[in-house]
Amino acid sequence: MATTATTGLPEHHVAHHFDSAQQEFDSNKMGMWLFLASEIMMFGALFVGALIFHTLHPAAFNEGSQHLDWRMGTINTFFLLTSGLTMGLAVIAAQSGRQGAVRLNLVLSILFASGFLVVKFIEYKLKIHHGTLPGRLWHGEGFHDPYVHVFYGLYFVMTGLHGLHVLIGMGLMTWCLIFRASSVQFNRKYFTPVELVALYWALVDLIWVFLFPLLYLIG
Amino acid sequence: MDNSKTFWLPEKASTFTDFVDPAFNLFFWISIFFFGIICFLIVLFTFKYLRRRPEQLASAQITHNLKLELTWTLIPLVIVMALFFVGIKGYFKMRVPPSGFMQVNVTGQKWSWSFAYPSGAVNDTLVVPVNTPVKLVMTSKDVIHSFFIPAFRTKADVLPNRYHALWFQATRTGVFPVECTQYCGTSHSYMWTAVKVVDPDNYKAWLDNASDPAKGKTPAEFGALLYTKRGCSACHSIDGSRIVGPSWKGIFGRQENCGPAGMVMVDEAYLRESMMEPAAKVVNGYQPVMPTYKGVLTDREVDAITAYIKTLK
Amino acid sequence: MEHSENELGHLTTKNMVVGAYVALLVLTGVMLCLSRLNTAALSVDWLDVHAIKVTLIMLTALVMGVIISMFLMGLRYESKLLNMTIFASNFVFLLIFVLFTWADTSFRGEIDPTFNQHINFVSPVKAEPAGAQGHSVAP
Amino acid sequence: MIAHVTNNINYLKAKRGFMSWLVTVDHKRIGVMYLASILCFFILGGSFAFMFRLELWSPLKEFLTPDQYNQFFTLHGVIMVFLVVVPGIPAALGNFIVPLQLGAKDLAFPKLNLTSLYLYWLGAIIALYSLVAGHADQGWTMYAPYSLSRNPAVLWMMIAAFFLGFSSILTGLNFLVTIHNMRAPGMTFFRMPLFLWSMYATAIMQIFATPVLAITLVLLLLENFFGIGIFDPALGGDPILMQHFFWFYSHPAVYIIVVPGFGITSELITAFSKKDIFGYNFVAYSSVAIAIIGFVVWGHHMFVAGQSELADFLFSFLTFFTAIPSAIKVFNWTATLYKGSIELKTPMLYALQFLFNFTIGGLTGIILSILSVDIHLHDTYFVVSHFHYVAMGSTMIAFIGGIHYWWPKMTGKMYNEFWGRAAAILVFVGFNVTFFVQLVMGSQGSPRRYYHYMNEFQIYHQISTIGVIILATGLFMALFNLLASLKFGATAPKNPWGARTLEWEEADSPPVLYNFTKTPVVTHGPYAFDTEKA
Repeated sequence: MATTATTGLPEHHVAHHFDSAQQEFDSNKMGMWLFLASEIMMFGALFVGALIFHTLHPAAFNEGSQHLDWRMGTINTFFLLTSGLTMGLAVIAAQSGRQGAVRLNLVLSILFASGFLVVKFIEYKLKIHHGTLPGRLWHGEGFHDPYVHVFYGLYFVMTGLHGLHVLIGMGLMTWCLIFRASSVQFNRKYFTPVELVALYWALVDLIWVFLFPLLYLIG
Repeated sequence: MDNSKTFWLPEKASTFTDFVDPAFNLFFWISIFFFGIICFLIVLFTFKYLRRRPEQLASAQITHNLKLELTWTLIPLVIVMALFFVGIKGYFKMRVPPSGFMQVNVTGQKWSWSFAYPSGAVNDTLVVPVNTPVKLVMTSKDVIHSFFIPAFRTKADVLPNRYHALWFQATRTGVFPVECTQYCGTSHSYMWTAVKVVDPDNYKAWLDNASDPAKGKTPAEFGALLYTKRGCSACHSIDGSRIVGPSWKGIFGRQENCGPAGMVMVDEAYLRESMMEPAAKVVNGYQPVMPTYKGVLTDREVDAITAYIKTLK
Repeated sequence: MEHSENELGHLTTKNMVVGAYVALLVLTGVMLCLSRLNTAALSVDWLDVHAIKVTLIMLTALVMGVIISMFLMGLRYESKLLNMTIFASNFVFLLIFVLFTWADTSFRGEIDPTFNQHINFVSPVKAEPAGAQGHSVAP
Repeated sequence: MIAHVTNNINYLKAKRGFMSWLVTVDHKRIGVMYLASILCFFILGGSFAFMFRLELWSPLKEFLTPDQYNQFFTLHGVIMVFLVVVPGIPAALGNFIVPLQLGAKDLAFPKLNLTSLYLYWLGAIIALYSLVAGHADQGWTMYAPYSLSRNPAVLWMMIAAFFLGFSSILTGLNFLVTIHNMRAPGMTFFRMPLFLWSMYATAIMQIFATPVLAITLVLLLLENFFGIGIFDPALGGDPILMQHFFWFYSHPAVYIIVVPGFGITSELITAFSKKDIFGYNFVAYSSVAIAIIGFVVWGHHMFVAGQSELADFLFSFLTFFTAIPSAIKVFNWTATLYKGSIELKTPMLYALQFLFNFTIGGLTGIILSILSVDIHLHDTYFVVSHFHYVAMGSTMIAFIGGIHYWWPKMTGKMYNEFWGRAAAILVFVGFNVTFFVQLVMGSQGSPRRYYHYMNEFQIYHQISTIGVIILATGLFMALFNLLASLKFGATAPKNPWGARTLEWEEADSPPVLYNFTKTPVVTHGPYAFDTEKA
């Protein structure tokens, strides 16, 4: 294990079943992209359900999304985009071997992500207060369209699953912060963990970028 | 025109068989032809080139022949495209009913069918005149069923909260079975009824009689008629044996243990309540699966069924 | 020589990431302004303004998606096109899925309009709507 | 390549003890554990089928009540689809053979491979729990309103399918990355054996189709608990939308089931006729073509379900295109036999059976895509027989043939050739007696999933039950023959069949811990046999 002078952390060595670091990096990256593909297909199926419901009952969709608070959605978008920025900076820091900058950016990303979850929690509390919950739990007033509870069913499923993925992303960041950043020296030859967490987080951003207008802005 | 059952297809009894059976037979013989070629070639090559000596090698390594490959790509393509058009032509005829059809509303519910005629008659078997187009507009009370008449080669799923329809024109008289083909629970395989195709005048006589079923009958006799037509027979027996619900034999006047509701005397009020809100007092040991008949049975029909139950000792 | 030997993926530069971030913020702003447009005020009779607004919003979302995938996820600088094809084929399959399901749900009842009615379904939304609440229409 | 000191002991003896198997990351051991679990579930699923086949001897009650019959056919469906044939060939034989045929030391992500196995076992345990948790009787298709009855057994089965789906995704992901990145030097894409092409096509479908099943199950579970109203017609949903979601996964799933069978058949036919495959490019591309076309045809399961006429046209038109790649494959395999040196060993018997059964399965599939004829044939025993000809008659037969073919490589033992062939013939006779009769019964109008049927169909049911008895004896004979070979079998040579792919030419039986003592260099195609000197 060659240890670098600056941080005294061990360098990464290539796993035994890979022939070269390049092959390992390419495999890890392709593996991550395939995992992201299955995530996109999972969310994509939900988007298909939402689009089909939108074409079948546009009135319910409009009425439902009017009662959503677009201001909270915008704050959430800002939070996610900023945490996407800090994750990008973390990758740059990892590539140039600045271990401290990597840690800082990871912490910032985790903060912004938790900000997103706080706003999301407030929104859900608001919904519970208004009684606009899916299906049998519905006790909202002042709604006209008979299909509006289905809109809220879809709203909770999509934002809930996305929120779960934000939580998983935060878990990955903490794992990268605690276990990887302190046990192996990132440098030009090895920055895979930060790169893959950044890829996963960019996907969470991508899903929110489509989710936000579809649910909040089209009403 | 021979309408009897062939090896592959059931008896012919509707206009659809004019294009469904030829389509089936057309591709059946095409399959026999291709299947024959492949089997013949396999058997031929296997025994012609069987390995005689232990280390014998292949006599030639032929790895590709573009002309041959293209032929057995294009020929199947042409055949399947022809089949597609055969399929569509027939399908269109099966989906678009001719004008001037006679309409019957069908309701499927867990394990029995009921047919409502425009004249108000309700029956548990479908009676239709011969050589007249009939359109069945169907809906289900609980889960997805499927209305299948093998002799007419027609089938359509019956969806809850929606209408779905199929039409047919019977070409000869007779009684043809109808089966439910979409899995719907315990007695899915008992959910049968029949289509009775009769001459137009017999149909008219039947319809007049069916429109006012109580005419000239005592309440008990009318109750007996309702016992089958309303599908009670699907779950309640009259000989003491248990099907899904309790048997009606000797039940009137008896004390029944209804679990939380305690011991209940089976009288007119309990029978009426069991028909309107079946889940209110369920006899111990039976599941509350009975659908409600509120808005389905008129008061006269409820009294008739009660009278019929009284006669069952 | 040492540098090119371990050429592990493209070196992401700072201005690429920050530039993408700024562009995304601007586009979010554009989307918000579009959604705040009061379509009733601008209604031109032969033009369905609401539909245009919706398509414009979704187009900006699409542009933001492309920015994220190309720059933040680094697809733009991949040497092999493999990851790009994986990412793109997702949307091909989803497009097929939505198109064919839409071909079914929106064209039901072409021949027999009764197929398209929802009859006697109980909506938990209590307000008495004009629409299909619980009526049982014999066609 | 630094050869580890423990690299010349074979993978069975490299480490000892229960834990060495439970937490191994060696693709070969994971493959063997998958094979054992899958065969156990095949016996369990098969026994459910055997019992209700006996029940169907007469229309009256033999020994099962209607509810038990419904539960048995549901469990037969769920166990066979989610626990046997979908993971089947890719997980058991694929895990073992893919790195060996590629010339790699292991799959790209060994720990992920072990996670896939654990997810499989977790899903299997939950599926077994749903056996006792209640009375799951909604069929493996779980159509809405019926599956929304909050029946606990049904909910547990959905959760089981959810985990089994992820196990399948991870296997597919591993294969795609390994095939793309870890090929031996000299192994171009067109020098890969065709089994790898079929694994490649299967992996594409596993990754892009299975997530939609995960979402369908989540939505069904939420529909059961909260009634969100997207599928439940009583709450304004659309049950046909649920069928779209379900079949968008389940049709690629049936291709995930059959495409690996194509791969094995290509290996067997070339190895036992000592002849290069006829039209390598066509056979390789047709596997990928089936994977792509498999995504656009799911609507042919819903021709009578109340779909719009436009959708029926579209799906019928596109379904016919799936027939073309299958036809190309069958013709190419038959052409491969021409001028070969054919040796009728047990795997070859299974390969020829595959050709016979798959041709019938494919042709009955084409009849079912003709719109007007499908109205009559849908949901009858004709459909039951069609998918058994493809899922059991093609995939499981190829799977058993593949097990016999790679048995010397996996265990280092040769099975008894006589009993192997006897079992193959019994399986062939039993299978065809069971299911050909159902084709006739189905087109006569006998619906599927019927406990009580019309008396005119009794003769067909009785012949089918006799067929199942023959089939069961054949299958058990094959199983005992293989298990007996573990103890009494002769030690297998390195290349008993004289095949030319890497796992036979380079690795010895059973292979060493890291597959090859030195990294193989590929110089010839996978089936480069020599010809007879005239």
